[in-house]
Amino acid sequence: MDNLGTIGTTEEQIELLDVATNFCRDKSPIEKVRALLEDDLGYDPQVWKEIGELGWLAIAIPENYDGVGLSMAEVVPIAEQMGRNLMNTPFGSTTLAAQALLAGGSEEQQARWLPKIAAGSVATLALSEDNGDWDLGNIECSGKQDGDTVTLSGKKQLVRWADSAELIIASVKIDGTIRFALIERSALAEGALRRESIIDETSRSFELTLDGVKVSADALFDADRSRETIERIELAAGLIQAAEMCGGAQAVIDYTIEYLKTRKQFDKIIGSYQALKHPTVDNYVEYEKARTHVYSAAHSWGEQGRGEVAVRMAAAQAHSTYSRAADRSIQFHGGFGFTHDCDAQLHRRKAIFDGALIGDAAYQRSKLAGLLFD
Amino acid sequence: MDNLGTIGTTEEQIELLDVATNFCRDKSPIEKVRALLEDDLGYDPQVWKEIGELGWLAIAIPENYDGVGLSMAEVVPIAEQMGRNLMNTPFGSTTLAAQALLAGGSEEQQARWLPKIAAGSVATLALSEDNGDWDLGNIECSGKQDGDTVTLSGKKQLVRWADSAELIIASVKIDGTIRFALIERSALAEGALRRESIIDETSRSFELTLDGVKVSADALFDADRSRETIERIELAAGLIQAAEMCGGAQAVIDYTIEYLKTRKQFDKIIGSYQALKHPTVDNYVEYEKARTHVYSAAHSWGEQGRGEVAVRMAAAQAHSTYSRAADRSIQFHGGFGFTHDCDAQLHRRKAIFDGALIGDAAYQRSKLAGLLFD
Amino acid sequence: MAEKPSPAELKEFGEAADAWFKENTVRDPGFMLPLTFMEVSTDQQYDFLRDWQRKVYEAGFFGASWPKEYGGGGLHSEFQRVATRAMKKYDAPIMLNAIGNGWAGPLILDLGSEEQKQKYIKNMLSAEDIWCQGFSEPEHGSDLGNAQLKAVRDGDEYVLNGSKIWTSLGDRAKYMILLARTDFNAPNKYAGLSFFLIPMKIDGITTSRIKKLTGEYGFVQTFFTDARVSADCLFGGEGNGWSMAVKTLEYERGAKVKPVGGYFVKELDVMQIVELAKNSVRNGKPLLDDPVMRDKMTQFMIDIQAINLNNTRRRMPQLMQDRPMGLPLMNKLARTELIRELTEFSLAFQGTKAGYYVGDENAIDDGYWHRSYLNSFSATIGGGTSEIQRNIVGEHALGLPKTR
Amino acid sequence: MAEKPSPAELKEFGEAADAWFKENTVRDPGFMLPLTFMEVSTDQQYDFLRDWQRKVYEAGFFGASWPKEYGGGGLHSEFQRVATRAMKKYDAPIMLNAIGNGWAGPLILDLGSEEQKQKYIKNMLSAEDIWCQGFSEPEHGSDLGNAQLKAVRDGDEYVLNGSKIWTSLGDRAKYMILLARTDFNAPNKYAGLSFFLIPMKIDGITTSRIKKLTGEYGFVQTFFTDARVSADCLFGGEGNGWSMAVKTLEYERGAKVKPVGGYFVKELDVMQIVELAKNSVRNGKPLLDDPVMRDKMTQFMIDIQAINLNNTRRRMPQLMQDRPMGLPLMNKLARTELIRELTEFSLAFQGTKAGYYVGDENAIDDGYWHRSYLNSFSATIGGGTSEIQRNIVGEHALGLPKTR
Repeated sequence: MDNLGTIGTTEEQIELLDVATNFCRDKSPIEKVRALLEDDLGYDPQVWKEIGELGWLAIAIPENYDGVGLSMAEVVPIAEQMGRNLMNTPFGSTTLAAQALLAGGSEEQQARWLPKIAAGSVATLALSEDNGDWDLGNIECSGKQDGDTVTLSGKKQLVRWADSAELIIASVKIDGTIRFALIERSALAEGALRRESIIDETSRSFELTLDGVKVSADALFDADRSRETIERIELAAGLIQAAEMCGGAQAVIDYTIEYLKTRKQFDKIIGSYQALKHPTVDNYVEYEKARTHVYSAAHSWGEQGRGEVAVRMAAAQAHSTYSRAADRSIQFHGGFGFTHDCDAQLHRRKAIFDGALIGDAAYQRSKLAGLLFD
Repeated sequence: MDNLGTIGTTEEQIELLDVATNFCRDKSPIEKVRALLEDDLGYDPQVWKEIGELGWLAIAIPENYDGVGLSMAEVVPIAEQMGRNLMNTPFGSTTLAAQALLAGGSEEQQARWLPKIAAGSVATLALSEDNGDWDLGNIECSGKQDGDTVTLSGKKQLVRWADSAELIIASVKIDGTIRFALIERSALAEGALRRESIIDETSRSFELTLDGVKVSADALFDADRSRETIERIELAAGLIQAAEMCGGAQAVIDYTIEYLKTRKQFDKIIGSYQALKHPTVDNYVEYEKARTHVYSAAHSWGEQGRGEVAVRMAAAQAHSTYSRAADRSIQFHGGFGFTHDCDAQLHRRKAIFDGALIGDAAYQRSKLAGLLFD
Repeated sequence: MAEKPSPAELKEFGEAADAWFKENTVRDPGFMLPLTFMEVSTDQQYDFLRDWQRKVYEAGFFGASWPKEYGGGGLHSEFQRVATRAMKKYDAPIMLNAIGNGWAGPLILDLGSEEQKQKYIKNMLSAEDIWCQGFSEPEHGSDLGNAQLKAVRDGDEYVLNGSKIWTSLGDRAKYMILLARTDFNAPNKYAGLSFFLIPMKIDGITTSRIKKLTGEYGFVQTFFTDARVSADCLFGGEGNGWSMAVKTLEYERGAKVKPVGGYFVKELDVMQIVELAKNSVRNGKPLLDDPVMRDKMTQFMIDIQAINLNNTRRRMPQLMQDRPMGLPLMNKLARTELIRELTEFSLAFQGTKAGYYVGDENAIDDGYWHRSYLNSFSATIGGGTSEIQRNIVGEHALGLPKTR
Repeated sequence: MAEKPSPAELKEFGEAADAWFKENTVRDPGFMLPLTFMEVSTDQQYDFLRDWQRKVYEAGFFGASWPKEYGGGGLHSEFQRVATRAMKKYDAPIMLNAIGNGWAGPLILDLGSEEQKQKYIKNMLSAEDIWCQGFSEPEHGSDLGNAQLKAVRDGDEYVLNGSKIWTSLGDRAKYMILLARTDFNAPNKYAGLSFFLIPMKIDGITTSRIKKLTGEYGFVQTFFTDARVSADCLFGGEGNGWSMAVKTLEYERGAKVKPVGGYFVKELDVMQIVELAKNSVRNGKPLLDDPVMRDKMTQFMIDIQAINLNNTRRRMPQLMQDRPMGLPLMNKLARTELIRELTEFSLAFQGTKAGYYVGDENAIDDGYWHRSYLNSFSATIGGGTSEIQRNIVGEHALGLPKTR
């Protein structure tokens, strides 16, 4: 099959891996993660500032827009280490918004927003709706163009970090065709955003009511870029989430191993029981396969055909592995695993949420089948 | 769901269970099973005679045809114990042929053949063809009617025990519609039967070349009974094979447990390792579920709707359980498991063959889905 | 011993029960009802279920076959079975007092003194006295025989020190069945254990609620600090604690004492998830039209049907000859693991909306499925983890050697 | 040590290799070629593969980076890698002499005497001398350290008594690497073991073929009855047998000695099974249109791709930092279990024809899939069962405590 990718790394990628490994570990100890669960904003603005200063938001942005001019491949190690340390910030949604702008934005739109994002402004996407469909094309929200103004209507769900975002890129239908609209949060009416109760307590998301929101016509992406934009968003989101889930899988497996090495039952360290040891090994094997896929996807980013296959394989493997490893971690922690104090549940919940964002393993496989066999 | 069956037994069924348990164990010790692997006929004619004398072939045949007048429910414990002891004989194919006659045969045809079968004559069915399709309606073999004679043509595969059969009931297409033809083996030309090399060494099957075989028109089932006949054959075959596989699963699990209780490695009885103990427990749990389904299917036999659901559930559960348990048995026997001398492979091969005959677990589920959800 | 009822009597009683539950069952009080007695977290839920059990008891459909002299109905157990069937038919809420009626009650009826029977049985049937269980301890959840809570005899009292965990309803219960260590020099860990029926609302006993992975409450940890209970609380004699504890488990399987009836844990209703699947849409089509989902869902139907029928087959000795203990011992493992897998699978139907949780208006069935999945671990972990269950089945049903 | 080659040199060598394999590779000699050196059962297969290895060696594309003075090509290992890639590209048959070139050879090159190198290396490269392995014994297949075959020193000879099992090519091999017990009073079971390079065709050594579950042959059991070998056969000194045995496993992972190249086991070609699925028909439609089959097949594609890419990632230290031993240790487990599952799954495509086996004209691909599935157990059992592999990964990669 000529659409199966290979694996490789870039120097910058590995440098970033080393930096991110230390930064995320130091800035996101579990006590802090737990403290943020209760926090309104959901992340530490100071840490966000540092992320901006490290230039991580500029990585995949071209140099002429104050970016570093690398690609999504170099974003992967950062997302991986963030997921590994449950460091949840608008990094993902902002990076995605930049990708959307690069795929669908006009020069003016790119020139206006990409430098801001590169400098640390928060941005996000508003795509999902009440039908729960992972198909980004299946939407009801709409816009009515009247001369120079477009009036939007409908509701968007699961708009991540919207309360911190300067820019929200929403998908709507105008005259039956899908368009992307650039919305400045400052332009939203009081109460347009409702904080949602989501399964992943480390993340934040909002319901966005578009009714009455007006944007000027030049805040729309070109109609003929919509398809490309959707594809780019799907791939970039798949890659980022796969990397986060891969890091999370590593963390929850390590967390389980720690417990198996120390906890005693029946006067024995429980890790010596094959009933716990062997499934943990199997999960570890799946994790290593997931990591291989993730870095293969990073390496294949941008290769026609291969890119999508690699990303979806990574997303499928990462989601099934993360879900399974976290599920077993709850079980293997026994009574403690059933408590909110056990970190296993944080990971299990995040795996559910990440799957909901990009499509679970079964959905990824259904997309892959077409790419591989037809 | 009102098409989910219940479970229950009849006195005769339980009596037969007790008799069959002892008979099959006594008449089919493993040495004998192994000796028969090399035998042309593949079963012991003396044992076959005794089976006839026990009236087991007459169980589901009405009394007016010298039968016992019970139903397939009472055939189940016998098939189960035969499978448990790898006692492979034409019992299944003969019972199926009787069911086909009951579903599709005219009074004359029933009056002619059922008493013979009840008295111990071997019969079998010729259904499968080279397309490998489990859909009994998808056939190429055909018959040309010319006045009173029908000339058959085409090839049938996997005709079990054909060399011992007095009667072979074959499905053919006449003028595009499916018909069943009663063929006396004595009427077959030299070389019409070719012994096939099959995965289950305890069974025997043949390729049947119909070209040139002539039967008289009154050796055909009525055209308007074809659909009913096919349904009956599918259900009866599913029930018999499910019962055999269920018994086989019990046997291979017991065989594995015996080994796990006696074999030592690293100075420990290996059955104390959870890596072997727990999967064996899981297989045992699946086996008990299979047996529950099998006796529920026996109990639901003949109930509109419920019958088919129960039989297909039993077939699906029995096939997946037998396959899995035998596969693990090979693995858990270590080096010995890889030898022909280890009985695990006899069961693994039989599970493959039985699945090939009636459709594997996935196929049964695909049929069930329609019955349950549409 | 009440004599075997005539079919006519049973029929009449059954019709009465059917009519009563038809009229009195409230399935949706406007808030989510717990599926098991371990999931009671709000006062609202607690009060509702306590009233409900009292109502059913007073109507004569709970404890119907327990002895009349202690508050039961004194009827043949067939009557209670008929009543329970009616309960199930109308999908009535659970009985709340699980430890009381399922564990403590049978033990007291079997081995208790006349005085104990008078004192405890009636009020546990009416849910007037809620009971809880103190077996597990923080340091050895699965290893009950290793309980370390100290009970020291002092005159006609015992002084209790230590801690118990995973106590359902522990903050609401009036009594606890307690496994404590009275002898630290016993020949083996089991011989040092004793069994107590103790009051909860006394000095020296405090509880702190445990936040579950669902974010809700339901269990407590119970702390004993020089708590003094009368020596009469000792049950079965010093050093016999382990055999008492084992007995409670046997009663749970319906041994010796007639079952009190009803259910403390709701069967998972498969049609619920089939409905969910039918109502979920992907690419504009019902998800149940997706063959991959159909295949998985069909496998679950096969599993559920088997486990339901197993409960009938358990009562058919003619189909239980080879390994009589097999089905009884495997039931918990098979059932609880299936519910975990099934509730987890239900998330796959929800698309992007699987991201929501209890409390969001956009959540499907108000997050019922997420909560059920997370709660399912209480059953795969509590009462002996699935790993322990596999040891039990392997060793006691299959005769495999013990894992050391 | 040959110095690093220039890209030009490599390119030229690669083109030569490519051309050679393109011209000389015979993929279908008219009989089924074994996928692994353990599956050689007929003379036809044996002779063909032996000739093939000789041919490849003489062409300079096998053993190309082993020392010239002992018959190797003396080139930098990059050259051999290029040659092996060409071999793979044309799906060339396996190299036959696995134990010789993969196990014994590296050991001898690493620790052997000049004389031993002269005597053994060249002839094992040319497949003139076939080697086999004598580690496992009937009574303790997995517990190699427990080997009981007795080797008693008698003058300048050792007298061998006992038996070895699972000896691939044992009835054809000229030499065996043997693990035997020279000291029955050693402080621990490992310390009593010694390692030998012995001739097979001597008095007192007999072999009997073992019939595999496939119905074919391939392994033998080897019996030693007062077999006498020269004391020179001892390798690494008395009592060092275990460390020698362990080394052979390390070489297999490419440690210290440059790999000889080629492959002794064929990668499973995923396209084969995709073809099978595409060509199989159910209800008149290609089976690969069945979404359930597609879903399973897709999962296999994901697994296969991961395992293939793992082999590349293993050589990328920058992606191997957290658990460097993880990938190397898990490789056998992941690969062999996948092949077992995949070949088993292939039966599901065959409908009624899954009933056929090797030798029937109606069998799909002449029973290749059934045979491959049954043979797959040789890899999940041989060389340390998958259960043992999980212990190894758990203990040595994850640092979990040993299972006692």
